[in-house]
Amino acid sequence: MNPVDSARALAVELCGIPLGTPLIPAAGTLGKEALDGVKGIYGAILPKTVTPEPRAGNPPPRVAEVPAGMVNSIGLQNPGLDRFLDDLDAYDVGLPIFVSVAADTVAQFAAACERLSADPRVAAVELNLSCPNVEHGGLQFCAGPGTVGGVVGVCRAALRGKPLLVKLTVEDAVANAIAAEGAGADAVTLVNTVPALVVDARERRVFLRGGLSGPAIKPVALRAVYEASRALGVPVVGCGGVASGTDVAEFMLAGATAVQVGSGRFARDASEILGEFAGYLSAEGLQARELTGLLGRN
Amino acid sequence: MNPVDSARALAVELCGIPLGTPLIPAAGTLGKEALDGVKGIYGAILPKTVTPEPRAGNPPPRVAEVPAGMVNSIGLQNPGLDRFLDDLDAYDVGLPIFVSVAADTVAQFAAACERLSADPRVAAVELNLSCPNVEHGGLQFCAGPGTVGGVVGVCRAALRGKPLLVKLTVEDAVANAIAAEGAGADAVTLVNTVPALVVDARERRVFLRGGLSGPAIKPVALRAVYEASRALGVPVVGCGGVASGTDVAEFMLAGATAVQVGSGRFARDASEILGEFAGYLSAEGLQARELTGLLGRN
Amino acid sequence: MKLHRTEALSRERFGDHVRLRYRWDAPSIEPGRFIVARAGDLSAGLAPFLPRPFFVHDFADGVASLLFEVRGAGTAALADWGADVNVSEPLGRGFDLGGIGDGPVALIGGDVWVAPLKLLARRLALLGVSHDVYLELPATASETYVDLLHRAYPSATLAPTDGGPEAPRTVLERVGDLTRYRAVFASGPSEMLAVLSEACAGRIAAQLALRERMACADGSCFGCAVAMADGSYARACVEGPVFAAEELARPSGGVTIAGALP
Amino acid sequence: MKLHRTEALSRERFGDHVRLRYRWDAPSIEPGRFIVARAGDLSAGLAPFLPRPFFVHDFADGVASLLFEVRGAGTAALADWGADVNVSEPLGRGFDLGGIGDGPVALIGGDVWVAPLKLLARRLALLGVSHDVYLELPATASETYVDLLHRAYPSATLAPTDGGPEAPRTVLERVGDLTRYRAVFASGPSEMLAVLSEACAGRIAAQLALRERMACADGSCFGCAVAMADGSYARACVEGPVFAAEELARPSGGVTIAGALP
Ligand SMILES: Cc1cc2nc3c(=O)[nH]c(=O)nc-3n(C[C@H](O)[C@H](O)[C@H](O)COP(=O)(O)OP(=O)(O)OC[C@H]3O[C@@H](n4cnc5c(N)ncnc54)[C@H](O)[C@@H]3O)c2cc1C
Ligand SMILES: Cc1cc2nc3c(=O)[nH]c(=O)nc-3n(C[C@H](O)[C@H](O)[C@H](O)COP(=O)(O)OP(=O)(O)OC[C@H]3O[C@@H](n4cnc5c(N)ncnc54)[C@H](O)[C@@H]3O)c2cc1C
Ligand SMILES: Cc1cc2nc3c(=O)[nH]c(=O)nc-3n(C[C@H](O)[C@H](O)[C@H](O)COP(=O)(O)O)c2cc1C
Ligand SMILES: Cc1cc2nc3c(=O)[nH]c(=O)nc-3n(C[C@H](O)[C@H](O)[C@H](O)COP(=O)(O)O)c2cc1C
Ligand code: FES
Ligand code: FES
Repeated sequence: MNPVDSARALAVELCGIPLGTPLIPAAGTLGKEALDGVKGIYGAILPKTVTPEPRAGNPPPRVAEVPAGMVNSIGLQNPGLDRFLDDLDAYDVGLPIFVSVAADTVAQFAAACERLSADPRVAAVELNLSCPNVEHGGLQFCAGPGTVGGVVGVCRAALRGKPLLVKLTVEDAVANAIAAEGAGADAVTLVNTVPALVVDARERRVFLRGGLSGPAIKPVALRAVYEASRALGVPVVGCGGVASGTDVAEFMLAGATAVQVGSGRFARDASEILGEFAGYLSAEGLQARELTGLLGRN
Repeated sequence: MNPVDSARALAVELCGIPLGTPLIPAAGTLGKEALDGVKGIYGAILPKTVTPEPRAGNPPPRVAEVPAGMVNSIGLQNPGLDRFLDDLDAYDVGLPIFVSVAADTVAQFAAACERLSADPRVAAVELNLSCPNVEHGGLQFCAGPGTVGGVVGVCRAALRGKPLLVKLTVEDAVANAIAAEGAGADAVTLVNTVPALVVDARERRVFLRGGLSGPAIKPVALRAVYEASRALGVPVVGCGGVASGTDVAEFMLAGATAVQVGSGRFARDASEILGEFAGYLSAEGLQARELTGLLGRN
Repeated sequence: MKLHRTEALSRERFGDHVRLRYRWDAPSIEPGRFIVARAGDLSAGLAPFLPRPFFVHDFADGVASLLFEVRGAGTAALADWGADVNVSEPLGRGFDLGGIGDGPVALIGGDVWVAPLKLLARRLALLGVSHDVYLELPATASETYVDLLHRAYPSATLAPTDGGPEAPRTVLERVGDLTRYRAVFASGPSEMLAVLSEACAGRIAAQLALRERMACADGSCFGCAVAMADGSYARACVEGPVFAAEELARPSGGVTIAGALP
Repeated sequence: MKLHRTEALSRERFGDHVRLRYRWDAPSIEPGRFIVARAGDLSAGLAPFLPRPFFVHDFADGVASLLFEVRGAGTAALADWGADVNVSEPLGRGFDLGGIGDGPVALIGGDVWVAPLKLLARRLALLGVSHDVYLELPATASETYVDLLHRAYPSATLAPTDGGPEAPRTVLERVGDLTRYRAVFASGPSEMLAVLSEACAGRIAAQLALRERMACADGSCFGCAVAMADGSYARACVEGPVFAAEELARPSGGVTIAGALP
């Protein structure tokens, strides 16, 4: 395939936004120091989740390696929405910018969305609902369809026309995704990290309580994407354990319209992943956009 | 350490049953053809889940390898309770026999427990609640605290004094475990496999929809054990990804009283796992039974 | 699964195929049985997770061998790594040599699945059972594959095929009248086994060496299900990997045979 | 993380320590920077999952080297596997050589953490900055470790320690009056760094080479947090791994220093 055909083969569209490739960095895994040469690799840029106020994050250790993956507990270290927006141009590499946002309360979510809605540099917003709802005893916003619907509804209104992605965990993924769609989400991102524990047997202590990511969770994420995409009308963005071009294809076949790459990029070069995916497409004689949900049509 | 001390160091007690070691085969992973020499390794024997009627199981493929683990969809192939009990002596290697049972309805669960209660060869019963409840639209019995409590209650009554373990999945593990304890469970086994999907990108088909097991799920299982053991008064049996002696220690430190080894035994020799665990105990100068929940007391 | 660490005596490459010889102290190994193996160097932990099943290709004088094709991570590691290799005891049920008298019998193979026929031929020779070996030779076969077949099966009749739809029958045509044999022992591509089992049905006893994805390899997990004629599932690792053709469910559409993965 | 596959030119073992030399085409590498690496042979897939961080030990004429201790799966594989090795570009912020004039400066190290001081000494020599190297030598040190120190740091003053509670101070006593140096550059055990940073505080500028667990190694993940004096967390992989001692949060209890894993 010549480069033009190859570029055409990779393009997809997500919530009306044309993406040059179906790859999107997973929130919290591609920082502004690492943007060199990413333009041809990703279809959009998605910085680490921002919260209304700055957060210092958790004390170390924050990461641990486990079989086929890692566990992290960063604690949403981020500069807060003001400084984040002051600095947003640092993420402008000529790709659409999606902004991941989290907050303590529904009202704060809405206020943050209001501001993001007004900023023309923000192509879309992804709600990170894997964060505690301080008004509900610290249960996560994605703890059930009720809270998901509630927060998505107000964010939908605050964002006006701007595309809204809602990122969920694997627990109750389908029910929550349906609630998100019902409340106006334009797409659902599945999945966030899976709750996990790392024990240090020598020191007899909890080494880390955090979220599992990486190839270890890929089969679990694929299942969530597969089932949610069958239950939803809106697109699903796949995420969890992508570390090869075949993984990207598997997520799209299972129903994803675009695919996020997170910790897989720590282990490998994202351009290799894209290269393998392009190789898969050309071997199969397919365009990326044709893959979505292709399993179901067999 | 001499052999006697080492044997003493390994012994634990579960629901009043003395176990020579804290290892128990996870249901469905140690068959009667593989019992040679297992007596010194395990504290009890636990055959594959039996159902009231024979089941042929699912068509192949039934297993697939994934990073740091495997996915299976066996479909509970088993000879049914009658032939199972006729053949139960095949599992008698001089260790207590725990029987894992599943059924389609609460009444069938109760009837099966009734029969197992009457059989003196059965030391304890483990309810496999990761099976569809045909009276509730095929939702699994462990889909929520309500159904868990219901089925555990009737099995508790049917079993009379015989110890009752309840095996749960990771989804809603803590709430379900509390419900199981409330309904009379003597112990909770955490976790069963995690719902997963394997996609064959070349053939563009679902290769397998099944359950993920192996080291990939260990951090997730440890988290469930850790949280449930803090919420429960009854013991927790840990299960999920154990493939080394350190893994056994981690589960016990996280709160488990005994530890099941499943697919890890496919990859390694269980006696090596036990040997490593004994080595850990002697290096730490601890007895197995002292480990349970030791993290929390730091 | 208990694996024994043993010396890898040699690794010969024939293109994508590898003959791996390892030290194995035992008086004999039944032909048609298999072992599971993983590479000797485990410094990366259990990756890949499961050991890999292979037929015992040959065995004599304390040296066993495997003949395998490099496909994914497991076979690649076995082909390349370490002075040692980790292998299980021989597993499963091999060829049943009862009731064949002094022959003649036919050994029919193709693809890398010729592997178990070497040890079978050796055993038959030892027992004084006369036997003929027929091996499929695809037109597309590489020189290295031909080289491999010549070395491992010097007296075999090679049946060149054109790769077309009739290819699975080619080797059968070379065999000619099946009924002059007292039994057929086969290990080959799924399509060839299907054709063979059809041809033998009701006329001559055929035994087929099958392979299904495995996890435990010792009968525990019921992962390696092979569909049987009576509607039940047998386990390739305990009741197989060699099955009598008539025990098996008939291949649907007559093209591929269940339990004979490519 | 983009890794470059490059030739592993040699692997020398000193007990549990390995000096690995690899081809690296670049005009220079700043001392105190690190790379991440994984073994050359990836046939087992991504196991272990993350590449491992190491200081650049030395660099000259297109040959870079690492000096590392074999601890777990990652270092074991690097020590043993493959004709090649996969390494990133040099990463992070190394030693800041501004404002030291022509010296003298002190280089203080211990344990395997002496690694980055070699390249630093080479650079200082090149710049004509006079410098003294002091290295802790535990009483329990193996012959191979001593051998290693002698080879890598021929002109160093070795400070034998008794392993007791005062051991971390021993090397400092050998240094004597710190104020005769224009700067201190240190890379050693956490306890030694703590003592040193205490001793230097308010008197002389000290730069410490730290190490925290890493995932991305390029500033993306915020995993490698090092507690700073102002209450914030810096990233060892971008703002470090070398930090000015006074930027860092003071070690609690004065015993170990945050961001200096053993
Ligand atoms: C009883 C038996 C005997 C066998 N004998 C031989 C032999 O003599 N020579 C030979 O080349 N191959 C043989 N195979 C097939 C061999 O096991 C596979 O080619 C090998 O497991 C592939 O592993 P991999 O990691 O290289 O490939 P991958 O494709 O990465 O393997 C992924 C997973 O699928 C399984 N798998 C893939 N292909 C097969 C297959 N065809 N059969 C069973 N499992 C498979 C693997 O074991 C592994 O769990 C035999 C299989 C069985 C069941
Ligand atoms: C900036 C930096 C420079 C380093 N330079 C050197 C060096 O020059 N020589 C040397 O011997 N070691 C150095 N280390 C430590 C080295 O990275 C670890 O020893 C190595 O990662 C251990 O990997 P493993 O797989 O052998 O051990 P395992 O214990 O199996 O590793 C498990 C996980 O923990 C991480 N880890 C374990 N120990 C450390 C540690 N001390 N620091 C950071 N991560 C750790 C590993 O990277 C891996 O993710 C450096 C670390 C950092 C952060
Ligand atoms: C170090 C790290 C930081 C992360 N930070 C965020 C975050 O800020 N917001 C968020 O929604 N998800 C965050 N995630 C989750 C990822 O975006 C992704 O959902 C998850 O890691 C699964 O994908 P993976 O297996 O490809 O890594 C983080 C993950 C990692 C590993
Ligand atoms: C092949 C296979 C068959 C299984 N069969 C059963 C079963 O019959 N009943 C049950 O409760 N769990 C069954 N399980 C789940 C295991 O008992 C265990 O909960 C799970 O595999 C996680 O543990 P592991 O990671 O150690 O394998 C099975 C698991 C595997 C891999
Ligand atoms: S592989 Fe487990 S029963 Fe055959
Ligand atoms: S390792 Fe990811 S920010 Fe430093």
